[in-house]
Amino acid sequence: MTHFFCRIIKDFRSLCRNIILKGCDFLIRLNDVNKVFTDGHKVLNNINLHIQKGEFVFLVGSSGAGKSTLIKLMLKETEATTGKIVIDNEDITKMRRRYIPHLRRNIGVVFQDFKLLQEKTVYENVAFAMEVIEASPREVRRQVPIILSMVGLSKKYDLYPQQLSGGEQQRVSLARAMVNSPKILIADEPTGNLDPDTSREIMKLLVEINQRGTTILMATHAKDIVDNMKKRVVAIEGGRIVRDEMRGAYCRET
Amino acid sequence: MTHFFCRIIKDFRSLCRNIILKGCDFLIRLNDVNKVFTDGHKVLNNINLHIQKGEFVFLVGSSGAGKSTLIKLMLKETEATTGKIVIDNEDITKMRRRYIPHLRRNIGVVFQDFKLLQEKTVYENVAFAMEVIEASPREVRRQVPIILSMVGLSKKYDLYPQQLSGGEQQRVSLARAMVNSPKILIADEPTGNLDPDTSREIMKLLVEINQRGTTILMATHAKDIVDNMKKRVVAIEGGRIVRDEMRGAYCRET
Amino acid sequence: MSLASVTSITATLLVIGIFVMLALNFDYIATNIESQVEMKAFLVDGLGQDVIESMKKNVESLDGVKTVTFESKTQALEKFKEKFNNNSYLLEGLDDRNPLPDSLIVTMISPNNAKEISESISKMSDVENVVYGKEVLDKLLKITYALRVGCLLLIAVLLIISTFIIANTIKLTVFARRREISIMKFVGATDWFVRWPFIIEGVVIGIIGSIITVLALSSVYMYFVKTLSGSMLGIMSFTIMPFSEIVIDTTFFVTCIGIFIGFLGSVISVRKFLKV
Amino acid sequence: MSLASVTSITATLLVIGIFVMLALNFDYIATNIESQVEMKAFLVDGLGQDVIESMKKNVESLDGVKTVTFESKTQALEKFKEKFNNNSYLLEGLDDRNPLPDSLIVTMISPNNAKEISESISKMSDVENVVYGKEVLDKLLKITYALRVGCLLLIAVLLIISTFIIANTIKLTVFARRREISIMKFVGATDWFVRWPFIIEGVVIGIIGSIITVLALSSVYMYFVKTLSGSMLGIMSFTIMPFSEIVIDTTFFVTCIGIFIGFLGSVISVRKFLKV
Ligand SMILES: Nc1ncnc2c1ncn2[C@@H]1O[C@H](COP(=O)(O)OP(=O)(O)OP(=O)(O)O)[C@@H](O)[C@H]1O
Ligand SMILES: Nc1ncnc2c1ncn2[C@@H]1O[C@H](COP(=O)(O)OP(=O)(O)OP(=O)(O)O)[C@@H](O)[C@H]1O
Ligand SMILES: [Mg+2]
Ligand SMILES: [Mg+2]
Repeated sequence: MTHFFCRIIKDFRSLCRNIILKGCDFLIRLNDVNKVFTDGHKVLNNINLHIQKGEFVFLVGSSGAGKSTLIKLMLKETEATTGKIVIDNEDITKMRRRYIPHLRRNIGVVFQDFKLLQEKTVYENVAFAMEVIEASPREVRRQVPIILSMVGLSKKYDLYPQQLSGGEQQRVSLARAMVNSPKILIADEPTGNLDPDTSREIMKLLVEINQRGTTILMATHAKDIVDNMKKRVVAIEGGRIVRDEMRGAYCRET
Repeated sequence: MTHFFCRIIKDFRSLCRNIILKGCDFLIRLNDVNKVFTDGHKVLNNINLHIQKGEFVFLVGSSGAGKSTLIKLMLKETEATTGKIVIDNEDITKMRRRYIPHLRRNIGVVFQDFKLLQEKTVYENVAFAMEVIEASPREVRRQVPIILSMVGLSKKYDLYPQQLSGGEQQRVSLARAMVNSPKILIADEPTGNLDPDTSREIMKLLVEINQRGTTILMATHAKDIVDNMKKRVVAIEGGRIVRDEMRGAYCRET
Repeated sequence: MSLASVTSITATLLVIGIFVMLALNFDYIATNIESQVEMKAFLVDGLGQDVIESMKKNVESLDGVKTVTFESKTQALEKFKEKFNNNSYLLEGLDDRNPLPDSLIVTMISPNNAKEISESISKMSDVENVVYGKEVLDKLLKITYALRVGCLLLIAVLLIISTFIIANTIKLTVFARRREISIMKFVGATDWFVRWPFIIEGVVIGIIGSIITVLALSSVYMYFVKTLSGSMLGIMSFTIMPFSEIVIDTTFFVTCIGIFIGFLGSVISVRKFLKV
Repeated sequence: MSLASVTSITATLLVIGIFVMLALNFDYIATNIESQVEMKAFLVDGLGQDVIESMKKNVESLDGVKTVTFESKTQALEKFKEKFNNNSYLLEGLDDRNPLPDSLIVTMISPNNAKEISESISKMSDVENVVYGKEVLDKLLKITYALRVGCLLLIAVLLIISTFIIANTIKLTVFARRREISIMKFVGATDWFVRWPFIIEGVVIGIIGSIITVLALSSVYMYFVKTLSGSMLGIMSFTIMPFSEIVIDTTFFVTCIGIFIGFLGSVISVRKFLKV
C-alpha cells in the first residue's frame, strides 16, 4: 500500500518536473546521465542538471569527483553510457558525428590542460578558433587583439605557448574560448595557475560576459571566488550531485 | 667623499655576506642571476637567493613574474644569461652536459604541467623515476605503492594519465618527485588543481617530508596555504625579488 | 617534418623512376631486336625484272610486312663471302658455280606475324622456300615476353612497396601532430578543415618529390646517353632509348605516382586521428 | 608505431633484396656465358695420335686453361653439317674432299686470359692457326663489365636511398615521442638510459624486417626456379643461380643491412632530441 502510494507520488513528481522543464528555456539539460569507463569505474551516477540561458554556475567537488568528465560529456569528447544530454535543444547523445563541430562552435571551453597549439603563436591560437567558424580575416584582425588585451596578454601576442608562464597559457585558453562569443562558456579550473589579483580580473571578465547573456559553467577549487560571487553552486561528490544551491558557497553552509 | 664612503660600506657588506654565506650550509645559492630570453625579454633581474638545507620556502608572485623560470634555471632546463647558480656545492652554470642527469636526480620536481609519460601507467610513471637512478626492482616494488598511497592514489595505480583527473595527475607528479627522497624538492604550483581538502593533505605531506630533512621550494598562488604555514616567503615581481621574509604571508603585511 | 616526407617520397620515386627507365629501355631494345628479325624468300632461278617487281609489290601488300628488299644471287654470294672470311677455304671454287638463289628479304612490323606471313609468301608462285629461323624467333619472343612480364611485375611490386613507405611516412608525420589535430577538433573544426592542409601538403610534397626525381633521373640519363653513344653503342647491336622520348614518359609516370601517393597517403593517415 | 617502422624497413629491404638477387643472378649468368667461350687451335693435317696427346698435355699445362678436347676432321664436318642443315646445298660434294682441319678445342678459366693463351698456343709447332672470335669476346667482356658496374652502382644508390627512408621513418617515430624523451631527461635519465630502448627497438625492427624479407624473397625465388626449370631454361643458353647458393648470400646481405640501418637510424634520430 505504502509502496503504491510512493510510486504515485514519484510519478507525479517526475510529471511535474517534465512540465516545468519543458516550459523553461533550458540551454543545458542532463537527464539521468551515467558514465561508466571501460574499466568498470562508475564516474558519473545519475546526474540530473538543468541550466538556464544566462546562468552562471559553479561546479565544485573534490579532485576526481567527476567535474571534467561532466564537461567532456557536454562536448561529446566522450560518450555518456546512459541518459540524455540536450544542449541548445539538440539531443547530443544521438547527434551524428559530422554535427559535432557545430556543437563545439557553440561552446567556448577553457580546458584544464589548456590544449593550446604548440606550433602557433598566442595570436594564431586565438585567431584559429575564429578561422574555424569561417570568420572573415578582417573580423579576425579586429577581434583578436581586443580579446587578448582583455585577458592582459596584448604584449605576448607573438610568443609560442612554450614561452609563456602557466597562468599566461591559461589566459590564452580563456581568450580562445571567448573570442567567438559562444552561447555557452565552459571553464575547467580557469584560475588554477593564476595569482589572486589576476584571478579577480578574470572573474570580472567572466561576470561581464555572463551579463551580456553568455551562460557560464565553471569547474573550480577556488573557495574564495565561489564564496564571494554568490552564484549557483553545483557540488559533485563521487559522481553524484550532492548539492545544488542558487546562491551557494564552496562548502555546505553549516 | 660621500661616494667613496658608500663604496667602502658596500664592499664591506658584500665581504661580510660572502663570509657568512661561505660559513653556512647553503644548499641552493643564486648570485646575481639574470635571464634574458632571445626575444630580449628580461625575465629575471639580478636574483640573489640563498636557501639552507632543510628550509621550506614559498615562492610567490603574480602570473608571469618569473617563478617557473627560476625553477627551470635550477634544473638546467634553461641557461642563466649571467650569474652563478650553486646547488649542493656544485656550480651548475659551468656544469658539463653529461653531469646534468646527476643534478636532476638530486632534485625532485613537481612540474606545473605535470610532465607525465602518457604511455606509462601511474605506477610505471613513478617506478620509472626510480629505475632511472638504478634502484633495484625489489626496492621499486616496495617503495612505489607506499608513495602512491601517501598521495591517495593507491586505487588508480594502473590507469594512464589520460584517464586521470587534473588533480590526480598533479598528485602522480608529486609522487614521482618524492619517490627517490631527493635532497631538494621543488614544486611548481602543486595544488593548482586540487580542492582545499586534498590541498591540505598534500601540504601535510610536504611538511612531513621537510621535517625529515628535505629542502622544499614551492611556487604557489594559494594565499590560504602560504598564510597558514608561516614559513619563509620569497616574492618575485617583474623578475626581481621584492620581498624575502622568514615567517611571511602571501601579501606584504601592512 | 615535411623535409622527411620530401626525402622519403623522392627516394621512393627515384627507385620507381630508375625502374621505369630500365623497363622502358628494355622494351625499346627488345622491340628493336625483334624488328631486326628478317625473313628470306628464296626465288626460283632466272626470273625477269618485272616479275620480281610485281612479287615485291605483292609481298609488300601483305599485312604486317614492313619492308621488302630484293637480293640477287651475286649480292648473296658477296655477303656470304664476307661472313665466312675466316674459313675462306670453304669458298674456293664457288664463284663459277654460285649455288645461292635470288631472294626477297622481308622485315616485319612485329615478329608475332612471322608465321602467317611466311605461309602467305610460300603459297606464291616462283617462291622456292621461305626461311626465317623459326626456333630462334620463338625463343626470342618467349624470352622478351618473359622479361616484359617480369618488368611489369617488378614495377607493380615496387609501387606497392612505395605506397607502403610513403603512407607510413605520412602516417608518422600526422601521428607527430595528433595532438594538434585533436585540439583543432575540440575547438570545432570540421573534418575537412583539418584535412585540407594535410592533403595540400601531401600533394605539394608529391610534386616536389617528382620534380627532384625527374631532374635527377633525366640528368643522369642524359649523361649516360652521352657517354654510351661514344663508347658502348658501337659494340652492341642496339641503341638505348633517346633522351627526348624517355623523358616524357618518365615525367608523366613519376609525377602521376608522386601526386597520387601524396594525396592518398594524407587522406588515409589523417582519417585515424579525426575521430575525436 | 613500430608497425610503421617494420613495414618501412621490410619494404626497403625487399627492394634491395630483389636487386641483390638480380645482380647475383646477372653475375652468375655472365660468368656462365663467359666460361662458354671456346678457342679453336687448328692443327696441320695428318698428325699421329701420340703427337696430338702430347700437344693436348702441353696446352693443358698453360696458365688459365680449363679443358682441352680434340676434334678430328670428321667430327668437325659432322658439326658443320648439323649447323648448316638449312643451306644443305652448300655442302654438296664436301664429303669426299673434307677441307676442315683437325683441331683442339680449349676452354678457359676466364676469358680475360684469352689473348695470352692464344699467343702461347700459336707458337707451338704443328699449330696452323688459333681462332677465338676476338671481337665477339671483347664485346662480351665490355658489355658484362659495363653491366656489372651498373648493377653495383644501382645497388649503392638503392642503399643510400633506403638509408634515407629508414632514417626518416625512425626520425619520425622518435619525433612522435620527443615529449617522452624530454620528460625522461627531466627526471634525470642519462642519454644512454634513453637511447638504449630505441637502439634495441631499431635493431629488432631491422632483424624482423630482414627475416620477413628473406622469407618472402626466397619463397618467390624458389617458385621461380621451379617454374623456370620446367619451361624457360631449355630455351636459354644459361641457368639462373641455384636456390641454395643465392639464399645464403641474400640472407647475409639483407640481414647485415637491416641491422645496420636499424641501429644507425636509431642512434642518429634520438640524438637530436636528447639535448634537453
Ligand atoms: N578514461 C578513463 N578511464 C577510467 N577512469 C577515468 C577515465 N577518465 C577519467 N577517469 C576517472 O574519473 C574520475 C573523475 O575524473 P574527472 O577528470 O572528471 O575529475 P575532476 O572532478 O575533474 O577532478 P579534478 O578536480 O582533479 O580535475 C577520476 O577518478 C578518473 O580517474
Ligand atoms: N622561451 C621564452 N621566450 C620568451 N619569453 C619567455 C620564455 N619563457 C618564459 N618567458 C616569459 O617569462 C615570463 C615569466 O615566465 P614564468 O613561467 O617564469 O612565470 P611564472 O612566474 O611561473 O608565472 P605563472 O605563475 O603564471 O606560472 C613570462 O612572461 C613568459 O612570457
Ligand atoms: Mg578536472
Ligand atoms: Mg609558472
